[in-house]
This record gives sequence, C-alpha cells and structure tokens, in this order.
Amino acid sequence: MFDTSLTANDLIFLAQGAGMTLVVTAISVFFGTILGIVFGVFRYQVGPWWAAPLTFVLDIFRSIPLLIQLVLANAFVTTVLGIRISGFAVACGVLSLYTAAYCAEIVRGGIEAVPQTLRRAARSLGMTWGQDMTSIVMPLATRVALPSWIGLALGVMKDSALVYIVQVVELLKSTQILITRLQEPLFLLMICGLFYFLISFPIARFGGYLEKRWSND
Amino acid sequence: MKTTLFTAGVLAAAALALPAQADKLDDIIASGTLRCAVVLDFPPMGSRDANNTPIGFDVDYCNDLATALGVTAEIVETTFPERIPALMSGSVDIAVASTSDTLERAKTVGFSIPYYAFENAVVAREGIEMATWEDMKGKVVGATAGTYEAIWLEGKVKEWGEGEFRPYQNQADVFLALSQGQLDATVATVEVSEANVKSGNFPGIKIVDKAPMVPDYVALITLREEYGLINYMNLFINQQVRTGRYAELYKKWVGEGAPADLTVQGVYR
Amino acid sequence: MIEIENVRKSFGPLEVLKGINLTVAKGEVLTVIGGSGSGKSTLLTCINGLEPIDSGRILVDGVEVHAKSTDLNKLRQKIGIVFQQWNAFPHLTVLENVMLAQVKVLKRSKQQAEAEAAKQLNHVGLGDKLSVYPSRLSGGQQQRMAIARALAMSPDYMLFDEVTSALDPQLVGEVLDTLRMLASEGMTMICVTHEMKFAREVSDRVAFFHKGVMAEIAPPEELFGAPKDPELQKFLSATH
Amino acid sequence: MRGRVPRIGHSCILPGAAMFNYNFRWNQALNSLPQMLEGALVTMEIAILSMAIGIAVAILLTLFRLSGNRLLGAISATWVEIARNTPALFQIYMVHFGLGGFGVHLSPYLSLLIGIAFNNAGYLAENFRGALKAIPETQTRAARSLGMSPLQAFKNVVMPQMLRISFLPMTNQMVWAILMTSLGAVVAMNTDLYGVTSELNARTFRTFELFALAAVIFYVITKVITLSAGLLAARLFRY
Repeated sequence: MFDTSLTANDLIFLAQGAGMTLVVTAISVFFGTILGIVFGVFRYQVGPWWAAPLTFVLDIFRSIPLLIQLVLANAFVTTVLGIRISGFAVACGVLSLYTAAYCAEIVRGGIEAVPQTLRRAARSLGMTWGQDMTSIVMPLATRVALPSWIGLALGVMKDSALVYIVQVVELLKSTQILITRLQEPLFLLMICGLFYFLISFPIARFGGYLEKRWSND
Repeated sequence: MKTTLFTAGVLAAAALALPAQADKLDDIIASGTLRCAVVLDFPPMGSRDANNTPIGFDVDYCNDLATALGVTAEIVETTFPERIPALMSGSVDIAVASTSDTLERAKTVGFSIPYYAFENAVVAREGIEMATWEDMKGKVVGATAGTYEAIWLEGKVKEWGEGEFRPYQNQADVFLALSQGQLDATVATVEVSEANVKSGNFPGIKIVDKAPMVPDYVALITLREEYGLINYMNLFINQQVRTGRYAELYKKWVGEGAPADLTVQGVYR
Repeated sequence: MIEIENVRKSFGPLEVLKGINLTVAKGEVLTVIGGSGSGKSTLLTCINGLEPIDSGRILVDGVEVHAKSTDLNKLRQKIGIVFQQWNAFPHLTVLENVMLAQVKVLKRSKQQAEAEAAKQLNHVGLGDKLSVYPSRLSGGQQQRMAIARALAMSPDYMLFDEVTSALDPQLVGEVLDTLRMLASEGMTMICVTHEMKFAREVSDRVAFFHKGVMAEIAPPEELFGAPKDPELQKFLSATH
Repeated sequence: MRGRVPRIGHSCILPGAAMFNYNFRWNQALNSLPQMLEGALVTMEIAILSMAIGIAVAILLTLFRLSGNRLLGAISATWVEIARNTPALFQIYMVHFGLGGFGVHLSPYLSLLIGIAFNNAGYLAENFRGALKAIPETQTRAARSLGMSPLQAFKNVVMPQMLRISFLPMTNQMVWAILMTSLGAVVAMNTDLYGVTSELNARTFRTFELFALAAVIFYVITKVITLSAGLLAARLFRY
C-alpha cells in the first residue's frame, strides 16, 4: 500500500525509541506511584491544614506545562547546581514527581471513598491503624483508584513524548529523526501514532471495563 | 527531590570550599569522552545515514577533536534552539553545531575562532514569483528557531512590516513546511539548501538568490569561562586548516572547490 | 375519546399486553388495578406513544397514535402523563419546571407560561414554592409539581402511572387529594394505582389487569362488591 | 559604601545564590515580562477558544453517539479514541504537517488552536458520556411525555444536567488546554507564552530565569482559571 524507503534498520531504530518511551514511562510510573501513595496517605492522615505545604508543591506540578518543568529542572540541576546528570535521569525525575502529584490525588480520593463506618467497624474489632489500612482501606480504595491510576499511567506515557527537550530520544523524537532523513512525514507519523494507540487503547479499555465492573456491585 | 537538592547543596558547598578546581579540559581528558552537541538535521554538516548513525562535517570534526585530545567522541543530537541550553546545562562539553559567533551569544558562551563560514541562500517554493531576496517582503517565511538566519529574517520581516515569520523547531520542519506550501520561502545556508534541493526529498523547492548577509562565521562553543578548552579549540582549528584536513572534510561533505576562507581581512582575531 | 383495539406488545419473549380492547370516553375516570407485571403501566406508555406496539391500534380523538404519519410531539400535548418517579428537572426551579414545555413546545410567551404555571402550581397547592429548586421539596410536593407540569400543557387526557407508589405513606394523601380534585373537575383520566380506596371513590369504571389481559372491567361498586374473575377475587382478598 | 558592587551580589536576588556557582540574572528576565505577559494573553485566548470549540464539538459528538446512526457513532468513537490515546504533541504536529501533506495549510496559531480543540473535544465527549450515564433515562422520558422532541429534551433537560456533572472535568480540561499551548513550538508558534519565552531564551540563554518566570505566569493563570470556575459554578448551579 505504501511505497516507502523505510528499512528494517529504521524499524529497529523506531523500536528503540518506543523502548525508551516505555522505559521512561515504567520508571516514572513506578517511583511516581510509590511517592504518590506516600503523599496521598500523608495528606489524608494529617488533614488539609498540615498538608498544605505538600498540597501546594504537588499542585505546582499540575499547574505548569510539563515542557517547562523539564526545561526548568534540567537548567536548575545542571546549570544552577552544576551537577553532571543525564537527560534521561532528569526526565525520569521530573516525570516521577509529575506522576506523584496526580497519583497523590487519586490515592486520597480512593481513601476518602472508603466509608468511615466501615473503618470504625474495623477499628472496633480491635484492628490497628496499620491493619485497618492494609486489610480494609487498601483493597477498597484500590477498586476506586485503579481505573484512574491506569488513566494516569497512560497519560504519563503520552506525556513522555515531551522528554525530547532534555535530549532523550523517545518514540516521537526518533520518528522525527527518520522524517528528517526519509521525508515521509505522514507515513512515519501514522506508524508513531499507531504505536501509542496500540498500547494505550487496549489498556484504557481494560481500565474502563474494571471501572464498570466494580461500580456495579 | 528534596534530599537530592540538599545533598547537591552540600556537595556544591564542599566543592567551593576546595582550593583549586580542575577545568573542563582536564575533566574531558580524565573522563575519556568528549560530548559534542551536533545538529543532525542540517546536511551536509550533520545528518544520519541509512543505519541512523550520525554523519557529516560536524560529526567528523568532533571526532577529529576527540582524537586530538586522546579521548572518544560522543555525539549528542540537539536541535538548533536546544544546543546552547544543552551546553549550559552540562549535557555536553562543547557544541560542534555550526554556531554563528554573534556578540549576543558571546555574553553567555565562549567561542573559538571560526571553523567554517556559510553563505546563506533564499529558497522558495516553486509556485511563488520570486526573483531576488527582497521579494520575500510580504510573504510567509520561516527558518529554524534560534539560528543566525532566523534572527536575521525575523528582523527583516519586522522591518518590512508585512508578511509573517515562523520559527520551526528544526531545519527539517522548515523544508517540510516549504515543500508542503505552508511557507513561501526560507533562508538557509547554501550548503544545506543545495543538499536539500539535490536530494529530491523536498519536491517543489528552488534556490532563488543569495541572502545579503555577511558571511556567517561559525565557531565551536563551550562554557564562557573555560579558557583552557577555548585555547585548545583555537589551536585545533588552526591545525585542521594547516594540515589540510579542513579542505579534505570540505571535499568529502560539501563538494569540489575551495573551502571558505576563515580569516577576515584587516583584523586580528 | 381513547380507543384501544386489540393491542399486543412484547418485550423480547415476554408478552406484556395480550390483545387489549378498551374505550375511555371524554370525562371518564378509569382506574386500572392489577398485580405487578400485569401490563397496566405498559398500556399507559403505549397510549402516549412512548412505547411502540406490536399489533392492534390506539386512537386518541380519532388519531392513530402509532401511525407513521402521526406527529407524536403534537399528540402528547393532548395527553399528559405522570409517572411513579416524578422526574422533576433538578436544574430548574419549580416554576421553570412547569414553564419549560409550555415555552418550548406550545411556544407560549414567557409571561403566558409563567401565569399558567403559577396558576397550576397554586391549584396543586405549591403556590408558595415557585422559586424553589425541586431538591428542596418532599416527594409528595415533587409529584404534585409533576402533575402541575403536565396540567400546564392544557391536556385533554391525563394518565397517572402509580403516582403514589414511590412516596412515603404519609405523603400519599396529598397527591391523591390532587387527583380527586382533578376528577371532580371533569378531567378525563386513566389512573394505574394500588390504592383501592381511592379507586373505589373516584372511578367511573375500574379495570383489572392480569398477565397482560384485561380480566374484568366494571363500575367500582360492581367490581369491588361482586368480583367475577377468580384472579380478581384472589387479588382483592390479598390486598384487603 | 559606594564602592564597586561585588560580581555575585550585583543582580542576584535569590538569597543564598552564592552557594551555587551560578549567577542569577533576574533583571534580564524581568525586563522581558511585558512581552511574556502579552504571550500569556495569547495563551489564554487559545485556551478559551479551544475550550469553546471543544465543548461545542463534544456535544455534537455526544449527539452522534446517541443518534443510533452507525456511521455517526463510528466517527464519534474514532475521534474520542484518537484524542485520548495519542500524545497531544502528536495531534498538534499532525494538524499542521499531516493536513499540510494534503495541501491544507493552517497558520501556526490555527494549527495549535485546532490541535488543542481536537484534544479537548475527545476528552470532553468522553466526560459527557459518563455524565449522561448519571442522568436517569426517565428525565428524557418525562420531557418527551410533555411533547418535547428528542432534540428539545436533550437541549433543555439533559444537557444542562450533563454540563453540571461534567463541570469539574471541564475545568480540568481548561487547565490542560492552558498547559497544552506550550506544545505550539513544534508548529512554529511564537506568540504564545511558551513561544515568547523560548524565543527570548534563544536570544539570551537565561534559561532558568526565563522559564521560571514563565512557570510562575502559567501557575497564576491556572489558579485564576480554577478560582473563577469555582465562582462560576456557584453562580450557575444553585440547585
């Protein structure tokens, strides 16, 4: 159908870019989620007043374009602090915090969705805070939070297209590199878009399915 | 983040407390790698081959410098607008990226003596009536953001008071836009223009005229305070010309004929 | 006049109306009783065309409801219906709830619609709640508002589909009072209800539905006094 | 003490800056503030327009989905899935260079506007769909029983409730629209806040100062939007 000069080599090159996209996403989502859970539980536990500074800081990550966060973090760490660090590390660091900022909200929402009465019942049975948290709150909150969390993870994958700004060659950047050489913008962009779509769409559908299944009972 | 910051602060303070610091030249030799920012959508100076390996005049130039230093070169691709931030942020040691030696930039980065000189051409799409560079007046024109020619062209559009200027993120997008008809004309180096017209990758474009700029001398850059390295680069450029390597690279990447004269009549550098 | 001729209707394999024949004259009050799933509510929604029918026909003032050429939106202006769930529009005040269809469907002016709405709301005893949002009303009040909303369209017929079933017991009375008032004013009404006392009081005729069939229809004294159908006898003894 | 000002202290506003081997030059960035604020206006303009277009299209897509027509439903679903499952950067790039390949030439401004509007419409249509599920079917029934046409019932009864339920997601999308304007650089957009900032950066290379200032402006804009959305909601939804 397409008359293209794309070679196997180029496909490998694209696959490397795609791999980079997935690696950056995986690392960021992993650390972001851990941080997000810590922040979310903390925020819920200490109440809005004491958590205000943390809330403010996390809110910044949700109020400033990711592109600017990346540029700023890179400039700050490397230029202002003078630390030699790779763009990859900066990208993962920023994206992790970015993920954590959203994840904390999801976690807090999940915990708040667990009825107080249920938790009181658990505590009245003699469970400790930790037991209540792990055996009552966590399973129930996960049900509420997981679909949003899946959405977040996919969002981070799509947003990772911006890490080109710190010299990380991910999927969209490697596509652009190939466009430069092969001059087949439409075809190559289709491949690139299709890749994102093929990963994102089924997982998004799965999230939607979970949401539906769990909200029905 | 917070702990990193804290640690970083302590480290920075500790570093400042030490009496003498090794400079970048020492660092490079010690680390064994020379990290060069190269723009790879700028043939023949920088591009990629069929295996997507970086090639071009600037790539060879970086390799030569690394060899001279006795280290290996690492090519870091940057876009034009990103090359100086990449340098400032320490992602690279130097940029071999056809950087024009403007006085504005010299406030921020340290320039070597020129290692190449470009002339710029006006490239238009075929449907457009254009005989001289002045016909760009009132047209939609574009160039690569942050380049010498972009700054010149944007200035011209402001001066003319009509038409529109569009800064794209890279050279490829400029030619793509031109080829698609989104732009009426662009200004690019003669080398790049000829390479792009010849490649056939961008149908429907033609070289119209030379752009009336003084030759665009480009230099290697590094951090402003790295005198040792700048001094080394100056001598290296001189050696490249002296040994004939400069002419050799010119022949390899640009073509027949004499490479551009890197001296300016009547003044020392 | 509403004429129902041999109407059949199925939901999938389940036949809910098995050939209903019924005529309701102008000014008549008909109540329909029967167990759940007997098809009585379905009949109401078929009369104003909210549900299609499989066979037979329904005529309202000589116009066939389910004919392709019938403008249902126009026909529905003639037939008001109030459901078990009152369906107050939560984003509109009580007054706006009653005004909306008048303005959008009947193209009445705002002033006209407002005057009519206020009149009908006064009529059902909600004259002091005009600018309140429905969420502030009790179920009974919301249901009366829904009745006023239907009445404001100046319908010739009113269909009531178990309008008290979703209400708390202490709120049932106020809604039934509203229905009684309407009946006494000569409105043509079909009421599907479980309120036997109410049915006995206000109806001209009472119909008993059982499993998609109209098992018996008679004036209330006769139907409640001397039920013939064995199922009706069972039904009445169970509800009394 | 009117002697020479020490080098570090000269333009350094940030306390403790001397700790780092970096001279902050905030003055240069602050001098560019008027230009950046002008860019901020363009950013807000694009975000607001893209939201208006996005909401209108999303309502249309929702109607397509409700229409029962296969083709319209497929168009709606395709739109929503592409918008939600590919990067916004990709979408904006495609509007400019993808359509460009077919001879449709849009200015950077329009490319960015349409790209963001495309994204907004997809996400909002999905939100609307969720909101519709929360509105009982009987609402439509009640409206229809009063003689309203399906469209009248949707417009007067369902849509207002749908918009209320989706108000918070719409506010979030508006914030997203603001943040997405930063992607305009890939289509040569240079008059919005990000474009102005990066052009200033290309000239002066005070990356940290310039982008920090831009970040503050972005933060203020998004706060203004969420606050005014809250006020608007309080006015609009009194029920």
